[in-house]
Amino acid sequence: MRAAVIVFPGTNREKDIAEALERASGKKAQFVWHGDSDLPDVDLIVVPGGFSYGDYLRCGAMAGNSPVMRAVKQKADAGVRVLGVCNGFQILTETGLLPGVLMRNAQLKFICKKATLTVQNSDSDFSSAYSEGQRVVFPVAHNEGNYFADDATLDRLEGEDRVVFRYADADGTVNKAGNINGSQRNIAGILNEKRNVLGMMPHPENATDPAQGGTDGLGLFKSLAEVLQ
Amino acid sequence: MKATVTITLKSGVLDPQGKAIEHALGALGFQGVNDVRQGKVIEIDLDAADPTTAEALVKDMCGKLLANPVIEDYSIEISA
Amino acid sequence: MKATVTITLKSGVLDPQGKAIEHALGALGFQGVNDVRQGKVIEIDLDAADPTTAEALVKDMCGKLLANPVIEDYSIEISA
Amino acid sequence: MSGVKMTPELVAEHGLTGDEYNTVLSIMGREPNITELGIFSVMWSEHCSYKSSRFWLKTLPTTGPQVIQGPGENAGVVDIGEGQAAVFKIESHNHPSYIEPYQGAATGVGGILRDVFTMGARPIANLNALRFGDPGNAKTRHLVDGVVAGIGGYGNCIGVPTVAGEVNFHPAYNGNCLVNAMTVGLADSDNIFYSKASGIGNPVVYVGSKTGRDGIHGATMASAEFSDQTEEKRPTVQVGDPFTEKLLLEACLELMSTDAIVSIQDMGAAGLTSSSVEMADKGGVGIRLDLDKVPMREEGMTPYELMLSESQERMLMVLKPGREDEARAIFEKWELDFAVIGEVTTSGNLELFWYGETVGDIPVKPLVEASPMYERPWEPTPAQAEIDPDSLPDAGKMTNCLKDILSSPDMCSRRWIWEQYDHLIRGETLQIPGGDAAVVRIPETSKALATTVDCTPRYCLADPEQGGRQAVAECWRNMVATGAKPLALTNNMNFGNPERPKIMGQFVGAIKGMAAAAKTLDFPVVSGNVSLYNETEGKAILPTPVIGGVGLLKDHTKMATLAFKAEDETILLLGE
Ligand SMILES: Nc1ncnc2c1ncn2[C@@H]1O[C@H](COP(=O)(O)OP(=O)(O)O)[C@@H](O)[C@H]1O
Repeated sequence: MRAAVIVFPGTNREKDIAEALERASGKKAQFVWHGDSDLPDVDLIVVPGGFSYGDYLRCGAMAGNSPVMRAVKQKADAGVRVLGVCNGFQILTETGLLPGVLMRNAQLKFICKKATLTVQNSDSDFSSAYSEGQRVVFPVAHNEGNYFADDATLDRLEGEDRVVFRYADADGTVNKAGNINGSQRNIAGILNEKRNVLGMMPHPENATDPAQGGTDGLGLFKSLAEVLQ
Repeated sequence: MKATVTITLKSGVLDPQGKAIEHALGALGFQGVNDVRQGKVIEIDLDAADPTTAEALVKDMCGKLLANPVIEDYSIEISA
Repeated sequence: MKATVTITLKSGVLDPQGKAIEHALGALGFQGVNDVRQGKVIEIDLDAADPTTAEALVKDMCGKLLANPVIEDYSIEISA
Repeated sequence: MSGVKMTPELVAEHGLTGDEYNTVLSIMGREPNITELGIFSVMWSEHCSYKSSRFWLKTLPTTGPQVIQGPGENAGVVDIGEGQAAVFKIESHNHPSYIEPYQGAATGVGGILRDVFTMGARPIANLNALRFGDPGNAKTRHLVDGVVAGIGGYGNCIGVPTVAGEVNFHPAYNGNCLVNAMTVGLADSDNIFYSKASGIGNPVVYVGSKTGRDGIHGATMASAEFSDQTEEKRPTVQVGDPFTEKLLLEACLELMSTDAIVSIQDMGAAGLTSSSVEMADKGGVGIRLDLDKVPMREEGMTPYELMLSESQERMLMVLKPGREDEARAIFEKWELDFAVIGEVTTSGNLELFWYGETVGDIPVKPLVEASPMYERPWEPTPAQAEIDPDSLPDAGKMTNCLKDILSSPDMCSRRWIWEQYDHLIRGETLQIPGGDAAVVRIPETSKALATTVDCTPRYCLADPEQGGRQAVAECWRNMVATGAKPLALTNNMNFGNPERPKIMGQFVGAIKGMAAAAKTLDFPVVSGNVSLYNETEGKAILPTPVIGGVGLLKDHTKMATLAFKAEDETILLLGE
């Protein structure tokens, strides 16, 4: 699996994700500075977490409208897998690769904790190592993770089976109590129509090593490594 | 020329910040507050031949960057 | 009655958001942008006998909660 | 500017006493101009000169085989083996946080991060020690909210995990909260950067954000007692820009991986003044600055304002000759300002120019050496009477007491706070907040660092010496409880007005206790900060000597954690 990790000014979780990719695939990812003109020829492009451009104006707005993201969009249209985590998810929605928007957490606070999710859908290149309905624990760390889209969009996402992760309570039940940030229909991660782009708020990369207190996140990277070997 | 862009959440989109302010005003003893909404204002000092050109330019900025049409509305005011 | 409070950073106070927007507009190819400042706008729907009472009330809200005079200025507009 | 007339009022406004001003006159051999007066004022403020505390700080143990750099630089440095070093310091941002809690706390975090990465270290952990007034006050809630959001806002954005801290409440902090921030960084022990300027003719370079009129006189503010007019006076508080600091961090570390830098110093409180003076003084050289070349944010700024501005996210460096272009390319890639603003000279003076015209000329050595040092009168804190248990009101049932304790603001869970801090970023946090000490793994080794901040102000009030000792011991124990060997400590001495013998007595007592414990435990002091005049209308805060510690676990797989692990395991109680 050849993977590129895009680095914007203010990106800060690139190390975490690169290590996770290496743990799952045994291969080192390549960092790509946003200003570099060409994207390398890779199987997977990752837009990592952080505060691109300080999260000023709107999270992901400035990065989402940057030249490199236009190039990422072209690659995505050509079928390259794209993974956006946290700020990366925000950037992908701003770029238009994914529908909806991430709003400020309902409780108006930054929230960093281990969150329980359920895998809604194991029929994707990002989640094939999980079983449907599996309960997993990934850390979250965000201020704007509250997923919003209009009802038609939400219905479509669900109808097309494009919701991959949902927030759940500790037992793995998808309910209000488990919805840590107010996201519509507990949505934590979604696919694009062609199912080659995944955006998600939680950080699977911070659950890939026993020393981090859990390895539930490894499955996501292993799924990718498996299809993209 | 000065452009003032006011960006507000579309009606129907929940505004937790506005709600929090409303709540805090109540806690401070202010009465009769029915609703609070919070938005952004962006002031741009720019060179443009005339107000119409300026407005067109700023509209383009809103479309490309300043506002997110999924949840936000915007209005533009131009002054000299 | 509707009150619109516009809160901006005092001139001279660093506005990192404004600077970043200015920079991003430049990167998107917009020219002639000399300065960008970002502020907040708070819209309050409130019951008040008349505009003068409303303004006094909102001024009090600004002093107590909405703005921090150390770094921010505010202006109030009242409409029916 | 040069036309401003020196008057006793102007001198007093700059916080200098009559005696101090006479020393200025004798150093200068003439009347200073306003810019020069401003420089003396800042350099001799309590905040920069440690005039009330220096005498006592010298009594602290600061050496040991593990110590690479003790107090006197931007941060302390200790050896952690395999060619690596831990770099750390704590710093207060008390007064600004009271006035603008979000920005005050945020810029506090920004400042301490710069102190650590200036030394060549990548920050790997942030900590914070907070003290607030009565939790029933609306003001307290406002401060807690703002301070916590500000600490998180800055640390989360720059991408350094905030892994530990402490919070207390007491009415003595009603008018004066405490915000102490600590950063731990990781460096190669053969690539530590210092502030000593050298190399006649070497370029002096300014990098980072532009200079604005931020917090002019902030350093003097941090040294003056609060009055009810302070809120009226509304001094400018700086706004933090963690995004720019992240760029500055990456750009500095990138340049530090070359050998282009001779020395580097962050512009903290007292900005360009203290950084240039310290660099020149340490190197025994002069520095010439062309102030018109300083990147400016606003029009019409004066030399006085440029020298005193506290704008954040800036650094001053001396480069090797001919390396400017290489350095400029790195800073421009990170979209930061870069300007050659002067050079190292033989004059021994700080020479300031404004479009070619001299606007200041101060001999550096006397400016630093003649800075006042006071052995202020102090009274020992009287011993407290022992409390007779029978005199206490009946506390009722044990379970009720337990409930009271667990629900008290000082004892209840702090989860609400630390969940607002990204404590997991970098993926190396092995013990998250909520335990004894936080533990952070060192990448690509089997090592980890344990770190914690501790102080119990009510002990310090009752008996400053015991309180000082206890704080050191608690910090030590917290690290030992994770399996770490404590290496060294940093401290933040937060006290009231040192001109009052009673308060000075608390300070002296705490230093004595701290020194004794540090010596006994072989736990030297490698850095620290002093914050005095924490008073409002004559009411002082509780004496609060905060101790921050760093310890080493050679093998993190042997780390101990807090939780009981399984049923039927034996519980042991150790100690007296
Ligand atoms: N309480 C203390 N104990 C030990 N060292 C201290 C103490 N207070 C200050 N220092 C040392 O004095 C020097 C100056 O501190 P400070 O003015 O806080 O630095 P800066 O201005 O760079 O933030 C530093 O080296 C610091 O470690």
